[in-house]
Amino acid sequence: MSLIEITEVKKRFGDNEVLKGINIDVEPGEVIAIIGKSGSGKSTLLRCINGLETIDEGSISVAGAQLLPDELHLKALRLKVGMIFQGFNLFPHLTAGRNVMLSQMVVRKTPKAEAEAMAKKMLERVGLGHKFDAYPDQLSGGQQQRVAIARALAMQPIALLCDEITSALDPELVNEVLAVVKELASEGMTLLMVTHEMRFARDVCSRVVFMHQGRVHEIGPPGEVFANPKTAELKQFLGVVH
Amino acid sequence: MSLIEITEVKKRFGDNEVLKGINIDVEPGEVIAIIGKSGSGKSTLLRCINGLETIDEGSISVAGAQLLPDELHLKALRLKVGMIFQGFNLFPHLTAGRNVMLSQMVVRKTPKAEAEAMAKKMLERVGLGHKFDAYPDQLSGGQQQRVAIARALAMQPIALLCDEITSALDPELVNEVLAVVKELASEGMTLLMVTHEMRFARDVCSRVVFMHQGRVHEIGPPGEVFANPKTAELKQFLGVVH
Amino acid sequence: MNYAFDFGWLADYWPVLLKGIGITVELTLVGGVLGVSLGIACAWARALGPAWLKPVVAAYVEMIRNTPFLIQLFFVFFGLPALGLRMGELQAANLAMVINLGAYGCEIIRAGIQATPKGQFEAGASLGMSRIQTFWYVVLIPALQRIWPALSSQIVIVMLGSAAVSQIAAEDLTFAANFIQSRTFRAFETYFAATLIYLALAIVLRQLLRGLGWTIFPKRAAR
Amino acid sequence: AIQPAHADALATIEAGKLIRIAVPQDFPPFGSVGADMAPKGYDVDVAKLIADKLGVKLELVPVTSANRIPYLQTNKVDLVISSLGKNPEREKVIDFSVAYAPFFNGVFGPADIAVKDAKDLSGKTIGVTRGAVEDLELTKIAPADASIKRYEDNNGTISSFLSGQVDVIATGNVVAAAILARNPPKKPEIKFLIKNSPCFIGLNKNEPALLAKVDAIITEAKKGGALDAISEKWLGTKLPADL
Amino acid sequence: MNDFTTWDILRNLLLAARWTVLLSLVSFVGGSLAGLALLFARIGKGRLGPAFAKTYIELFQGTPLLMQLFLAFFGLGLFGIDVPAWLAAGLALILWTAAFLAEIWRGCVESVAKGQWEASSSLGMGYLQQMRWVILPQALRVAVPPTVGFSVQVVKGTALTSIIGFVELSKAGTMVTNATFEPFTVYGFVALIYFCLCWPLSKSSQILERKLNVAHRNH
Ligand SMILES: Nc1ncnc2c1ncn2[C@@H]1O[C@H](COP(=O)(O)OP(=O)(O)OP(=O)(O)O)[C@@H](O)[C@H]1O
Ligand SMILES: Nc1ncnc2c1ncn2[C@@H]1O[C@H](COP(=O)(O)OP(=O)(O)OP(=O)(O)O)[C@@H](O)[C@H]1O
Ligand SMILES: [Mg+2]
Ligand SMILES: [Mg+2]
Repeated sequence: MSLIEITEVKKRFGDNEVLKGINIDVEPGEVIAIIGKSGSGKSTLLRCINGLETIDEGSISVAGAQLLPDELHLKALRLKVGMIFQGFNLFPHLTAGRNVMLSQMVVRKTPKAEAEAMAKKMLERVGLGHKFDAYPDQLSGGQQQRVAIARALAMQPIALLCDEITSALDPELVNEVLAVVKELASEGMTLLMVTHEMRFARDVCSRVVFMHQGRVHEIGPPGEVFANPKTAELKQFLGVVH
Repeated sequence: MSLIEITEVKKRFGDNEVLKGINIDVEPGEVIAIIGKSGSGKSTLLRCINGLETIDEGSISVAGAQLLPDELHLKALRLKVGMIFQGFNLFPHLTAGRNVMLSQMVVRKTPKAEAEAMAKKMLERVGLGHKFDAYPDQLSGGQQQRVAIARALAMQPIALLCDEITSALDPELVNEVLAVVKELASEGMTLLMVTHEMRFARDVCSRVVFMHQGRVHEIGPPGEVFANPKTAELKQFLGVVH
Repeated sequence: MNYAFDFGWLADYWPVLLKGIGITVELTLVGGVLGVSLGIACAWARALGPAWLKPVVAAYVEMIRNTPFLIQLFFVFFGLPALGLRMGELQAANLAMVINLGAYGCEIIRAGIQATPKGQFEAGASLGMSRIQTFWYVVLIPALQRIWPALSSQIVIVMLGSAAVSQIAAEDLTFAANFIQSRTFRAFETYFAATLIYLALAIVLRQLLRGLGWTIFPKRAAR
Repeated sequence: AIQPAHADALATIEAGKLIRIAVPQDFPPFGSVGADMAPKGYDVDVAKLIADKLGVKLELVPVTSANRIPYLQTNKVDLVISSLGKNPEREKVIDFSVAYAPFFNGVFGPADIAVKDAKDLSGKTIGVTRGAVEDLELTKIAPADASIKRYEDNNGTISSFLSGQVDVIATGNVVAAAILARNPPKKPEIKFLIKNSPCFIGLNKNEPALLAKVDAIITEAKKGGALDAISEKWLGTKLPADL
Repeated sequence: MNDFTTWDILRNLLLAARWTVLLSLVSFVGGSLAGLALLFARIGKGRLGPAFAKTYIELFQGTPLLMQLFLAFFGLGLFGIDVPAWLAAGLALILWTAAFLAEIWRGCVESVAKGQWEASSSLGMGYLQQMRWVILPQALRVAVPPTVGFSVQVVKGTALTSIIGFVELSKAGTMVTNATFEPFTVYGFVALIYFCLCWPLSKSSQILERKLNVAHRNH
C-alpha cells in the first residue's frame, strides 16, 4: 500500500477546472519533485493533499486513511502531513523557538518543557540551534525557511509537502535550505515538493512529476524525464527554465 | 573626460560603513554590470550616483558637473541620469502613458501634446505602444518594468542606472525586459546595472564590477572577470550563482 | 481683561477634584480593559465567526457608532431598570463605556484581523490548529499590533468622552468641575483646571498605552 | 473680582433700549419651553416684568447651570434670572438682588419610605438637581451618611426617581405635582419641607445703579401684586409673607 | 404643564437637527482645509512646522471638545474679545476637526510606498511636485473611507455646542424632556435622528473601503 494515494482528483474554482483528474501514488521514503508552468495546478494539488482546499471529485488517502473535510479528520491528517510554504509564514510575534513549540503545545498538548526540548532539537537539525530566541524578522530568508521546516518537523509528520520553498530566496540562500531538504531525504522522509530547481530535482528526487494544464503530463525518474522529455510541452518547459 | 566619475566615495549608515572608497570611471556608451553578494553595497552605490543618498566622502561627477546635495543641483543631475528600480515603482493612479508623460510635463514643463507624442514613442520603443491607456495593475510585471524604462527614457537621460530590474520577475518575463535593455545598449546608451543575470552580463556588458564588502573587489571586461576570477571571493561568488 | 483669576478655592475643593480624577481613571481603566476585550470578541465574530452571529454583531456596532454616547448612557442608567436591571451610576457608566468602546474597538480590531496575510491562517491550519486556536495564538497578537495606535487613540477618545457620565451623577472629573463651579461660580478657573488635568491624563494614558504596546508586542514591525 | 466693563450697565441698557437676560430652559417651573420652543416659566415672566418696567426690549438667553455665570461675567447678558440661591462663595463672584421668588422645596418619596426630617435621610440616596437652591440647602442639612446624587437637570432628577435609582428626591412642590400628574407607578409624597431659602437675581459686581433699579422693580412688584400673579401662575400659590 | 404632542416633539427635534447638520457641514469643510494645512506642517521638512503641528494635535486631541468650546467662547470673552457664538462654535469645531483629520491623513500619506517618493525624485520632481502629482493623489484614495468615517464623530461632536448656547438636536432633546418629562420618547427620537444622519455616512465609508480593498488587490 502506498503512503499517499491520489486517485482521479478533480478541483474546480468556479468554472475554472484547475485539476482535471490527478493520479499519483507515493511510496514511503520517496522524494517527488513536481514541476510545471505557472498556473498548471502544482500548488493546488499540494493544498488539496493537506486539506487546505476541498476536492470536488476523486479521493486522497494518507497512510490508509481517507481525507475527509471535517475538522476532526483534517486535524488527524495534518498531524501526519506537514506543509511548508513559499512565504515561510512564520508567526512574526513569536521567537523561532516559540514558533516551533506552539503547535506542539496547542495541538498535541505537549508539556512545555518537552515541547521546548523538541524545538531545540529540530532547530539544531536545521542548523539553527543558536537562533532559538531570535524573532523571524531578525533572521535571513533562508534561516526563516529553515525555521519553518523545523516547525513542521516538530509535529513528526510522516510526509512533508514543500511548495516552492526556495523561490522567495536570494540565490545565496537557496543552497542552505536545499541542503536541509537533502538531508531529510537521505534520512528517509517522504517528500513532495514543487520546485524550480531542476538541478536539485535531478540530484535528489526519486521521481519527477511534470504537470501541465491540470494534468500529470509526464512522470518518471529524473534521469528519464530530464534526458528524454517525451512531450513537446515538457521540452519547451525545460528549455525556458534552462 | 569620463561621463561618470566616482572618486573615493564613502558612505556610512550610522556605524556601518557601506561604501569604503569606491573609484569607477564610466565612459560614454559603456555598459557596466555590477555584481556582488547581498549587502555588498551595490544598491547604495547606484542610489548615491542618483543623489537618493548623500555621500559622506569623495566625489561624484556626471558629465563634468559635481554632484551637490541641494535641490537645484539634484534636479539637474536627475535630468541627466535616469534610474529604474527592482520594484518598478510605477505611479498606480496613472495610466502607462500618463506615467511616462508626468515628469516631462511637471519637471521639464513640456506641453502636453509634445509629452504625449514622446510617451507614445517611448512606449513603442519598449514594445508597449498598445498599452498607452492601461493602468499598472492591468500589466504583467515585465510590462510594468518596461513602462518604467520608457518613463526614464522619456526624460532623455545621458545615462541609466538599473537596480536588479529583473529580479522581481518570473523567469518567463525576465527575457522580455533584458531584450529591451540589450537594445538600449546597442543604441549607445550608457548603462550601469546591478544584476544577477550572469549570462546577460557576459553577453552585453563592456565591463563587470564585482563589489565585496563596500569595495570594488575586481573590475574588468566580462571575458576576463568571469573566465579568470582573481580573488577567492569572486570565485566563490561565481560558484554560488552557477 | 476685567476678570481677576483666583485659584484660591482650589485648596478647599481639592478632595472633590481628586475624587473626580480617580473616578475618571477608574472608568477609563475598566472601560478600556473590558471594552477592548469585548471588541476582540466582536471583531472575531464579525471577521471569522459563525454566519448567524455576524449580522447580530454588525447591528450592535452600527447602533452604537451612530448614536451619541450620552443617549446610550441614559438608556443604560434610566432605561434598564424598567427591565429589572438596576445598577449604580458607576456600574452604569462602566457598562456604557464598555459597550461603546466594544463597538469602536470591534471595527478597529477587525481591520487588523483582515490585514492578516492568508498564509498565517494556512500555516496554523497546516500545523493542525483549529480555527479558534489559530485566531487566538497566531492571528490576534499581530493584528492588535497592527492597529495598536488606532486603538490607543480610541481609548483616549473614550477617556475624554467619559465626561458625559457626570450627567447621571457619576462623580468623575467633569462632575467635579461642574460641582465646584456650581458652588463657587468660578467657572473659568474650574474648567481651565479641568482641561489641563484632562490633557495631562490624555498624555499619560497615551504614553502608558505605548509602553504597554512595547511590552506585549515584540519589537518589530508587523506586516 | 469683577470690574464693570462699562461705567454703568444700566445706562448702556437704557441707551441701547435692550436688556439681555439669562433664563433657564431645563428647570421647570422656573424655565422650560413650550411647544413652540419659546421659553416660559417663572423666571421668564420675571424677566419680562423687568424689561417692561425698564421700558426696553428683552432678549432672552437660554442658559444651563454650567454656563449661566460665564454668560454674565463675559457681559453676554446683563442679568441672570435662573432661580439662583445665595451663598458666601457665590457672593464673592457676583452680586444678588433682593429675593424675587420663594422656595417651596421639599424632600419627596414614595409612601413606603419613612422619612420625617433631615436626620431620617441617613443611609438613603437622594436625587437633586446640581447647583439648584435645593442642592445647596440639602447639602447643608443632610446627614453625612446620606448619599446625594446630583443630576444635570430636573429631568435627570425625575428620571432617577422614577427608575428607582434614588430613594427620594429634593425638588420643588410643583415639580413633584408634575410627576404626580403623569400618574407614575411610584408616587412622590411630601416628606418634609426644606428650609425656606429664596431665589435671587444675579448681576455683575459693581453695578450699583442696575442693582438698585432691579431691587426697586422687584420690591414694587411684590407690593403691587405682579409677583403674586406670577407665583400663582407657576407655583400655584401666592408669595409667602416673609419673602 | 405638558402641552406637547408627539408630533410637536418630533417637529421641534427635526427643526433643531438643522443646526446639527449646518454645524457639521461647517466643521467638516473648514476642518478639511485647516487639516490640510496642518498636514503639510506635520509632514513637512524643517523643525518648526512638525513641532507646531504635533503640539497642536496633542492639545486638541487631548482635551475634551466641550472644554475647547467653553474656552473659545467664554475664555475669549473674558479677555474682552466678543466672539459671537456661531463664530466660536465654528472655530472650535474646525480646529478640533482639523487636528483629527490631519492625523488621519498623515497615516494615509505615510502609507504610500517609499518607492513612490524615490521614483519621483529620480525623475527630477521637487517636494511640492511629488506631493501634488504622485503622493497626494494616492493618499487621497486611501483617505476617503476614514475621513467619511470620522465625519460621524463630527456630527455627534456638534452636540457639545449647547454649552455656548446652540439649540441643536441634543440640546433640543434636553429642553423638550424638561418640558414634557418624557425622556424615553424624546431620547428615542433623538437617537433615531442621529442614527439617520450618521448611518449613511458610516455605511458609505464601509462601502468605499470595500471598493478600495478590491481595487488594491489588483495591484
Ligand atoms: N483560490 C483560488 N480561487 C480561484 N482560482 C484559483 C485559486 N487558487 C488558484 N487558482 C487558479 O488555479 C490555477 C492553478 O493555480 P496554482 O496556484 O495551483 O498554480 P501553480 O502551478 O502553483 O502556479 P505557480 O507556479 O505560479 O505557483 C491558476 O489558474 C489560478 O489562477
Ligand atoms: N537606509 C539604510 N539604513 C541603514 N542601513 C542601510 C540602509 N540601506 C542599506 N543599508 C545597509 O547597507 C548595506 C548595503 O546595502 P545595499 O542595499 O546597498 O546592498 P546590495 O548590495 O544592494 O544588496 P542586495 O543584493 O540585497 O540588494 C547593507 O548592510 C544594508 O543593511
Ligand atoms: Mg504555486
Ligand atoms: Mg540592492
